[in-house]
Amino acid sequence: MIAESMYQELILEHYKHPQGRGLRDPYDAEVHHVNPTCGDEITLRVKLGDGGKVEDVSYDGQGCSISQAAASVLHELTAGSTVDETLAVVEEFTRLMQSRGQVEADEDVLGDAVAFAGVAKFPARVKCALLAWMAYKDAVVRSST
Amino acid sequence: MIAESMYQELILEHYKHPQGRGLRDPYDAEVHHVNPTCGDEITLRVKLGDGGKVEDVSYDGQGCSISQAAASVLHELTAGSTVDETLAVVEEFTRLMQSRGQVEADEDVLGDAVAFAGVAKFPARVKCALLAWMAYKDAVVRSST
Amino acid sequence: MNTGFDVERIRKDFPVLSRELPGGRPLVYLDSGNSAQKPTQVIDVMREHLAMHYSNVGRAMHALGAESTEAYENARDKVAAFIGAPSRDEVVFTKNASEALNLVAYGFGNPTNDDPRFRLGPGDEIVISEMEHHSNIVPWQLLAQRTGATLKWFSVTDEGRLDLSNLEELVTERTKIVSIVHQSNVLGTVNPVAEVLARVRQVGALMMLDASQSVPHQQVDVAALGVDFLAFTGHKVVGPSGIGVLWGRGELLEAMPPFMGGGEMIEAVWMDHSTYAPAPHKFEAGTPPIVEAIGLGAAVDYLSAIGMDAIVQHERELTGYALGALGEVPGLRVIGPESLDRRGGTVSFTLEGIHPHDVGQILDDNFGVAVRVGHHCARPLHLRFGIPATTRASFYLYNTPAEIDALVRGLHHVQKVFA
Amino acid sequence: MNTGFDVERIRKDFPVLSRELPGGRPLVYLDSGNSAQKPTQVIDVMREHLAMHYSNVGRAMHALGAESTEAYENARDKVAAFIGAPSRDEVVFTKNASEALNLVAYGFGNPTNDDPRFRLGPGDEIVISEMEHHSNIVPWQLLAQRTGATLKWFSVTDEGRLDLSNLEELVTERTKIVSIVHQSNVLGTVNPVAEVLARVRQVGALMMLDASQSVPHQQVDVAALGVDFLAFTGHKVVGPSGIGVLWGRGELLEAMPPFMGGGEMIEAVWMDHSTYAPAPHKFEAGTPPIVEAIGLGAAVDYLSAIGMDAIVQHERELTGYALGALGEVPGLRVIGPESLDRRGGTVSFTLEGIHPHDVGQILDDNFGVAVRVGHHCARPLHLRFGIPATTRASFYLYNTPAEIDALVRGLHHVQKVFA
Ligand SMILES: Cc1ncc(COP(=O)(O)O)c(C=O)c1O
Ligand SMILES: Cc1ncc(COP(=O)(O)O)c(C=O)c1O
Repeated sequence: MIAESMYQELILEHYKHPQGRGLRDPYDAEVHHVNPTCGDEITLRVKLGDGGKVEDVSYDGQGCSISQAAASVLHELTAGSTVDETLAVVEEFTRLMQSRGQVEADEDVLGDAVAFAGVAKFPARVKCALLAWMAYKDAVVRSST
Repeated sequence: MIAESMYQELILEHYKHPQGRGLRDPYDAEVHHVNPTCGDEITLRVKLGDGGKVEDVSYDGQGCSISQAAASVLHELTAGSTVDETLAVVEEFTRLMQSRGQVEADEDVLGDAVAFAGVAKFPARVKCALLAWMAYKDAVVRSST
Repeated sequence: MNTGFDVERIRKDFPVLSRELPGGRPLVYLDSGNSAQKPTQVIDVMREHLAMHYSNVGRAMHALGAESTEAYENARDKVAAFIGAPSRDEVVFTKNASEALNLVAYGFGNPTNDDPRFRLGPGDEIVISEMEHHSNIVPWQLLAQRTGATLKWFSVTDEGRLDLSNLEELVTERTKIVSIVHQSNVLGTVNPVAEVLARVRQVGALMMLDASQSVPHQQVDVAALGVDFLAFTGHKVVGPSGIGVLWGRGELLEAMPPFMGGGEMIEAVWMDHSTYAPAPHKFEAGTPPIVEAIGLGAAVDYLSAIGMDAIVQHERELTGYALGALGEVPGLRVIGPESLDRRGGTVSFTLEGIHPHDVGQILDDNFGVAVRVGHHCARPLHLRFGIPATTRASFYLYNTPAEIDALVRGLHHVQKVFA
Repeated sequence: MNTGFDVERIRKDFPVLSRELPGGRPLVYLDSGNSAQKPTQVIDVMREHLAMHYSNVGRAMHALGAESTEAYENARDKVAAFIGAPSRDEVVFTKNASEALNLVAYGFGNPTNDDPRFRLGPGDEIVISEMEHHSNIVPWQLLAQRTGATLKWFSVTDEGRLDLSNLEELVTERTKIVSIVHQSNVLGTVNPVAEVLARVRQVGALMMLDASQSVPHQQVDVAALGVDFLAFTGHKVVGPSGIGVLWGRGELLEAMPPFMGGGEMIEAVWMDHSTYAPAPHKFEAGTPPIVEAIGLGAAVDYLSAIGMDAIVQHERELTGYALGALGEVPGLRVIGPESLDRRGGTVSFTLEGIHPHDVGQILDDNFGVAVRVGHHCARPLHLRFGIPATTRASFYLYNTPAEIDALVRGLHHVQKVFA
């Protein structure tokens, strides 16, 4: 179900109680992404394990609840998954965010991240939601090369 | 009375039978004016006499009926008048033309030239109507100095 | 007419067409080449947006801001689809075609940009043609004057065709950009884009098309055309005033310096420097013509629903009819192609011994026939034909053969008045 | 409120104000600093013109052309009167304030122009301020980059005032132009024009005023101000999008090179050179935003009929009320003057620990309160205050104290959500 409001309980929950926040060692790659239009920023580290598993995604940053909650949800979704699995989610999430509200969210793929569907209608907030996810994609690329 | 149509009988009459057309000697000043937007042109000569009288206004040119008729009417109005009298008419004519149809024409001052009142509503034609008159004003200035 | 195209139904969409002019004249509008009339479908969308959904776009995050932004960006999607743009981000909204042409002209010879394709200075050449609208002449003159580059041009044949006989001398290794009109606003001529483009590609130059008169009247597909830039204007495609379109290849838009600076075209601003948003926003400084873009979106929807093919067919029949009927007016000389071959529904002509200004005025005064008279912003083309001005009748989807009859009747009357 | 000013009657003129947002929320529009809503009086004039009187202006000589031209040029008269322009020919229609600012910036440093006032190169200086909107920053940055001139700026005090303490060092014999905002779109601050202008005149420079936020909210008289150029934008004065105004002294407009080239801005065109129409047409290349200018004319008529004095008084009362009410919200910090002294009805603030994007979104989602959040196209000003963004409430003639109460209630709720 597409959210009516942007502030789903789940988003606020993640914002107030971010999961996996804080930068941790060891890591394979660290990236720093900024959303220049609103000043939101994130530093994100990725540690990959055997069999294409994501071992840890740790992060720190500042910004609005959407960008912060998105990082927390990302952390949860990646934990214990393979890189390939997570990249599929990133792709679906990006598609949803860039749809300007014209696309149905695929809850099977997105899991909790479906809570961000309401954000897609607000072009200015889409970048907030994507900030951590784009940073993650970037970090994964750097880890694997 | 403000003309409904631009093509008053009087204008067509002057266009088909222009008064005083042709360049004549002697003259005190000759000017050549062009309306670059529509290509209308006029060459106009002025001969002044004693007591500030206008002795002759002669002209030649090409263009639409409005610009040609305006020269003919000008010729008639200036004949036998003083420079001061004619400049007063030029001024009133200019005011009328630039009024965009918002001003009542003063027939007492303008005489036959009142037939051009309908032109004032067509900014693109105003320049046609004014071509000869501006040339005349210019030529008078040059004659007196 | 028998095209499954119901002109009487279409005319009902355009309120002004049932208007009486002062003095009880009906309106016979044959001046769509100058600007097209607007259907209720466009007017209502604009009114509704202004009344109920308006706010600034992009920057506003509230409900109205979202509605306005969505409507504005949807208009971009519609326009992109209408002209076959490979990407919506290649569609830049400007205020008219002139701004689109100037935007590209200002992209060249900017000292802050070092992409070689846009470098321009003495020794470099710009090529246009003698049949251009002033809006595709003056921007390049100004550019040449600012940079010291040389402006060259194709001439026009007596039949009103682009003279390509010296294509190879004209377009050379020194050429940086060739910008020509797709369909002439005076002659009606449709130019052979592919032939010119082949040479442009050979010498590694860029090519721009002024499609102000083609986008309204034929299915234009930028990908199929293969040019680099294309400009058109909203008010000629039954859209509102105040909106135009520049389409440009994404990688070129990216390589170009910004034109105007301001809100919405930036990524981040410091006092001493800025970074810019990607295209199209990089070229949309300040609050854009929001409601106008939305109106343009409604306009292309309207045309698409009728079908560009049907419109082409209708105009073709009208033009054939007009060329025939005008050909019988004594002393009338058509300036431009006299057959239907590679020409659109714009017919310019002279009437022997009668100035076009007088023709136009009497047509209007006595018959409510609205044509355009003068040089139609193409003075050099008129100089080429040795005439100061022409009378131009231009047709669109809502015109009828009866209106062409009214024009012809009017011309006979004009000849009587000035007999 | 007791000013002979009936806000409830005024609200009825603006259809959107009685709209329900999705979810049954009423609309509380506190974002007029971003863009104002439109009264029926403006919408109807535009609709009527589009439906019944539209055609291109200037160039068309038929009945519709005359009607459109008259309406368009009447709009110029109205705007000229509204801002006290000594001559209607000093009023140039642009697409927005940003174009007006860029137009003037492009007037400098053009190698084809040798008027010393507009010559610009290394060693010459441009002065702006830290409180400018991006539209009054980026055009000057681009100009400085193109020409090698130096860009300097006034800083802003902690109270949100222009810091004039170094006026004499900043504005010197090297200064060619000083361009500052009349009323800040973030702080609400109204700047001391006369003080800056006195120094500008001393050094023989020119001065431009970005009046985008003052023309809608006070009686602006360009003659009384005494500056050289002034820009504002139609959509903030209850007018349509797609239209802006540059006012410039006649002799300066005459001395400047053209900006864009195209139809209507010319006198005569040959293939190799052109001559230009006098201002304002020289700066209006191509088909102008016709219906938009006409809508702007209706907008200034509307404001004049109500009276700018009454509007000022109304906004003053609202602003006083807002500053008081917001002052009681815990953790709220106003960025800008906290008293009514030399400030307009724009109040920006931060809420401790809560990002403005969240503030704005919840105000909208839960209460239909539309405010603007972000840097409001004034990023350097936010950098100056060390904050990434603010929440901004901006008032206009149609706002009420009850709407400010709704804002305050909303803020309390925001604090609860994020507690
Ligand atoms: C102070 C100021 N200057 C310039 C502008 C730019 O106006 P526009 O976006 O209409 O060009 C604005 C509004 O956006 C403004 O508030
Ligand atoms: C061929 C051509 N190019 C350019 C233009 C300029 O369009 P606009 O005046 O909308 O900028 C026009 C129409 O005026 C035109 O017919």
